[in-house]
Amino acid sequence: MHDVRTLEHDSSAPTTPDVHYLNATHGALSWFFTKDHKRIALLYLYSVSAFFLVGGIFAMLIRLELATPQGDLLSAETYNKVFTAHGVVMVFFFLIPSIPAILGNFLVPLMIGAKDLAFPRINLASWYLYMAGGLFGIAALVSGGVDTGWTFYTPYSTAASNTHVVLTAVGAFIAGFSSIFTGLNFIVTIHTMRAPGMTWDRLPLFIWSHYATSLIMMLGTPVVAVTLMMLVLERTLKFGFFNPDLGGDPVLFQHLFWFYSHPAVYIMVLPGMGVISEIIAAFSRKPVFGYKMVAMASLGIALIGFLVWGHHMFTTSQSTLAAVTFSFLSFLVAIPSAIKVFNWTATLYRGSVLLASPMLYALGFIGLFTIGGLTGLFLAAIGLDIHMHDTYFVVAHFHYVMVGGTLLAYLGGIHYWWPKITGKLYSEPWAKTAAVIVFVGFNLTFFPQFVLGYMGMPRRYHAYPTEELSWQVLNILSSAGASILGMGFILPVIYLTWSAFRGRPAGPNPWGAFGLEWETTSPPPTANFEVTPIVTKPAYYYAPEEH
Amino acid sequence: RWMWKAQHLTGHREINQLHVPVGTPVKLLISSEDVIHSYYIPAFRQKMDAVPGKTTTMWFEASKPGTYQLFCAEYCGTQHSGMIGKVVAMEPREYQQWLSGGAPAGTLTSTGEQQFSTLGCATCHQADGKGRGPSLVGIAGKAQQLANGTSVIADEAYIRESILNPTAKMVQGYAPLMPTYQGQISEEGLASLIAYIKSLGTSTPGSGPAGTTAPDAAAATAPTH
Amino acid sequence: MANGSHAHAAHHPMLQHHFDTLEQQQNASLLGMWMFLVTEVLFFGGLFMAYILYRWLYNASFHEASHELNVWLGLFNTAVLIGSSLTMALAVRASKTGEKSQLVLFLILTLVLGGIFLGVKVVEYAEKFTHHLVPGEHFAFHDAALKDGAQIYFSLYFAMTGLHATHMILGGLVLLPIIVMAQRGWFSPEWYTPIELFGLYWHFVDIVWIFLFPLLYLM
Amino acid sequence: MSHQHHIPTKASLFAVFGALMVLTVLTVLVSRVNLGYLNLPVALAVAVTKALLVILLFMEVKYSPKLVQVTAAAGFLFFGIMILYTMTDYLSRNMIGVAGR
Ligand code: HEA
Ligand code: HEA
Ligand code: HEC
Ligand code: CUA
Ligand SMILES: [Cu+2]
Repeated sequence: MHDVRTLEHDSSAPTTPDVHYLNATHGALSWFFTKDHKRIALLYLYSVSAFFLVGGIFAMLIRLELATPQGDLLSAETYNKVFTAHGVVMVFFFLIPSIPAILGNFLVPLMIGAKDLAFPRINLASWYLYMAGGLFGIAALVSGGVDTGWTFYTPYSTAASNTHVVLTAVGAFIAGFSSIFTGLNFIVTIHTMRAPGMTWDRLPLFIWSHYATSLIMMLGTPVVAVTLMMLVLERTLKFGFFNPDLGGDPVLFQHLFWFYSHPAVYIMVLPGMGVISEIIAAFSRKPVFGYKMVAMASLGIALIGFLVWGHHMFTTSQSTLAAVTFSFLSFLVAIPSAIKVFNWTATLYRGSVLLASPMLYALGFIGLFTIGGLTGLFLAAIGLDIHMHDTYFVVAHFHYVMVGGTLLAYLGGIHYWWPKITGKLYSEPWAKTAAVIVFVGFNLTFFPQFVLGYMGMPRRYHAYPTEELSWQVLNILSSAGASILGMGFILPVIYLTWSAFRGRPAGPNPWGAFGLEWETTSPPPTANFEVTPIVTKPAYYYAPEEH
Repeated sequence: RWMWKAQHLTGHREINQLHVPVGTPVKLLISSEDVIHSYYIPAFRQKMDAVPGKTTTMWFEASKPGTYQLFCAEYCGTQHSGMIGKVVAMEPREYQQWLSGGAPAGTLTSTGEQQFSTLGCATCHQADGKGRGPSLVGIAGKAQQLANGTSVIADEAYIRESILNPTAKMVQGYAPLMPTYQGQISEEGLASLIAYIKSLGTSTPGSGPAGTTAPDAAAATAPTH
Repeated sequence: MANGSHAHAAHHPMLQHHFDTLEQQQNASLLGMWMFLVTEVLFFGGLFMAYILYRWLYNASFHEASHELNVWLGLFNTAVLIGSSLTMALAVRASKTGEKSQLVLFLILTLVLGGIFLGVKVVEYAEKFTHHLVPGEHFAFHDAALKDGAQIYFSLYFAMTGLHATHMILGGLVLLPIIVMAQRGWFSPEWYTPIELFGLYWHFVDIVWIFLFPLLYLM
Repeated sequence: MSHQHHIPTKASLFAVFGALMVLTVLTVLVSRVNLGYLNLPVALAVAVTKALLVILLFMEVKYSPKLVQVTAAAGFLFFGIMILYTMTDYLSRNMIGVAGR
């Protein structure tokens, strides 16, 4: 059974196995004390989705407020808390854990033919850490909120703000350790738990990108953790680190913060790229063009990603030498990203492309990530960034890469592996409709923001000058887009939930895709495979020896 | 907090405004008294953070006369989006005129109001009386208690004297902090100021710049040649 | 009770179900511990970064402030900690050779030395409190011109040594159950992973101090 | 990661300990002598030597698989990157120091 499957579909009607990981044991405790990576993945799915909803509600408040130039809906204080909550929740509690902790958790052992991650208990502990961090975050929100922005810049955060900075920082600190332990688990698992024959050059690209992501999690996250610790010490005990009144240098905070937070944007996008590689291959029925290059590009992005953080600080009177260096290195990081984009495109070329719903998301990703990435390069050019730094151009840039990129990849991945996770099929027409709505809504929301930013509208503004008429027009477009986008996100919640109960059985391999995860039943048994699989073929062994 | 103070080489001060001559490179030395802000003039494609404890610099050369937006670009708290102003680029000749205090347009009171902020009176004279100097709201025509025990009616002459020779008649309860403006204000300017101060007594309070809060970030502008 | 008599690894009671062999399990644990130590290097790294910057900005203050520390106590503590590293290395060795009584002895010695280190640290901290050298409102420094830098120095001093001491305390808490396990004979030359991993952690904490000592005490 | 474990002799462990103690005393003594700008490099060189002794011999990285050796080096490498680029910025600023104080 672990022989490599070719593309012919099983024509017999697909069935669901009697016993699988979802019904192997029962009761709430069997979930809260589970060590099964697949169940932990589901715990993450529920909690991460909840945080996405929270972050999304804050986003809607932002867009409502900005529909008119006057600060009429929310007071300035409230607005500042709202965008901070939106940023903190979306970054630390949604996007960073999204793909790795849900899809990665579920798929890394399955894809390499292992029974579980190397440290199942640490895996469960990661989820509890994540929840604990989340509780601190929520405690900060309900007790009045924070208004520092997700970047916590000093000395505002340590000396001026009188909101719940400490609670939030502690929440992010704890969530950081969750992410560290997830990364650690993945790396050790990939090194030591591969099935016989699963050599490094046969690993699915999803695994490669998670490997690279995990490296960043381990090398970067501790730095932001200790930085937040210093921030808390300065705020509570008046230890001097960053506050000039205490002799400190506020710019040091930015260096330390971005040493993590730039690499962190690759924590956010690399797993998405892994998802895209899988989907593109499966729905083009071709191996990913230039497999080795794409795998190495993941490592390249992770490594170079550590050398560019200064591009967030061009206007802090950074020295010219440092600015030029950081700018140059930021351009360099485009090369591995470009390799990926070009190789995906080359994979599509002459493939038998099937426009199933995951593929729609994947194609959306390629287009939107390219726009987001290229505008990132605009920002990496010092002269342009001086103008566009802290304007809506930056906001548009990062929503293109984070929402247009990672979030679409996340949705694509959820759709692609949903039959594996639940054993059920969802409604394709609804899924395609949602994908199109998301794509349209997204562009309507964020494209106008590029224009706004170029015209000079600063970010984190609760009100904007009334005399700039075009600003209001563009902002209204953006707000309108956001409501379309919100609908696009609600739809999958409905039809996916429905399918989990009412959907038709999916069978082991509904897409006719290649990969170890498709060789076991859907849903898989608790131990993943009846027999440890033996791998004899390279990854994406579609249409061997043919063109 | 949340306002831009500017001082020119000549000693001219202004708040949330910056007057510059066109065709001349202008250099700003920027700093902050509390948190990080950022001096942003989109039309000039220029921006520089105001970092407390540091002095940063930025320069530009305005090429077209006009009034341009001035924003604070670095998030700095509640009134971040209110920390905005105008950069006025003028023909060099008008700029000289402006420096000498003769603003070409506007009613006497509105010019005076402008003068009151550009000359920095507002930094000490706040409407709520919390500044270093006494509140000027409603003083015109009223009796003022002086430090030497006597009192005097605040008429035009007194106001004029207070501006040009502040120590001559000291208000009770205040230190002799006020600099003399002798030779720095043209006759017209002085007149407009007096008119403005007189108007403070009648118009609704808080309409003038005297209502602004304590200074925060300072930008010193120096036209270089 | 399990002990070293299980020769065939696949049936070892410590083998978890998702590993195929005990060796695979040990490799995973060892690698996991090293990965964790990498994160620790960078965790302390942020503080060291701050130290480097401020030492460069406030060289004179740092110099002056470092004289407030007691070099001899620092030296003593360095010796104690290196000693505990030695006993820890000996403990790992004893677990490999299966000498149970030696293992227990060296683990206890390690714990005791760690305790002595923390005790001395308490004395040092108390001294700083009485001399108003704790950053914050009550901070006072004899040379007003150097006060800002000195306050930064002591902020770093407390953050770095405090984080280090926290690691020692956590280490001690983990060591206690390990000693009990060793006493009950859970470890054998086939399986002594907890000892090995704890040893790595303990040596790492020692290394941090090896840098803290010259940077904070000797200037 | 090989199955046969390296078992060091007691003597070798005591030798490492001895070397560490000698280096510790040495670094204290050197710090009492004013070498000008050389004090810091000397102190750091001694500390790095000591750390290497602990890492290679106590933590047995010398006898460990390549993967562990690379891992051990990685942490320090990335710490180095952090210092290198941050100090590049500071050292090349024309406004050195925290201005105004
Ligand atoms: C998923 C998250 C993510 C990703 C992947 C990126 C990717 C990149 N980002 Fe972005 N960025 C953010 C998230 C992300 N960013 C966030 C959140 C902020 C704001 C933080 C805040 O202040 O709140 C930010 C801010 C930000 C700034 C600072 C702006 C400012 O505040 O002034 C800069 C400046 O250089 C920048 C640059 C880049 C670059 C060069 C890339 C590159 O990696 C992009 C590489 C990709 C491509 C280039 C596209 C694909 C390539 C091709 C199609 C080939 C053809 C092209 C060429 C060969 C040139 N980003
Ligand atoms: C992952 C990251 C992420 C995501 C997904 C988003 C999503 C969105 N963001 Fe966000 N944004 C950030 C990260 C993100 N953002 C960050 C880091 C900042 C900077 C903050 C700062 O300055 O500090 C920012 C700032 C930011 C601003 C600038 C604020 C300012 O500077 O003043 C704006 C303005 O329009 C905005 C809008 C939006 C919109 C309309 C969406 C939409 O895509 C949201 C649409 C979602 C919904 C409408 C919710 C619907 C969802 C569901 C129904 C799911 C339900 C699930 C269950 C029930 C289980 N964002
Ligand atoms: C550095 C602070 C400072 C500045 C700048 C300043 N003043 Fe004053 N001013 C004072 C103080 C203090 C007093 C009260 C003591 C005194 O009379 O000298 C005062 C008094 C006065 C009075 C008398 C008020 C009364 O109640 O009798 C007037 C009028 C006045 N100032 C006008 C001005 C004008 C107009 C300007 C700007 C062109 C100005 N001041 C700028 C500090 C300042
Ligand atoms: Cu000042 Cu924003
Ligand atoms: Cu970046």
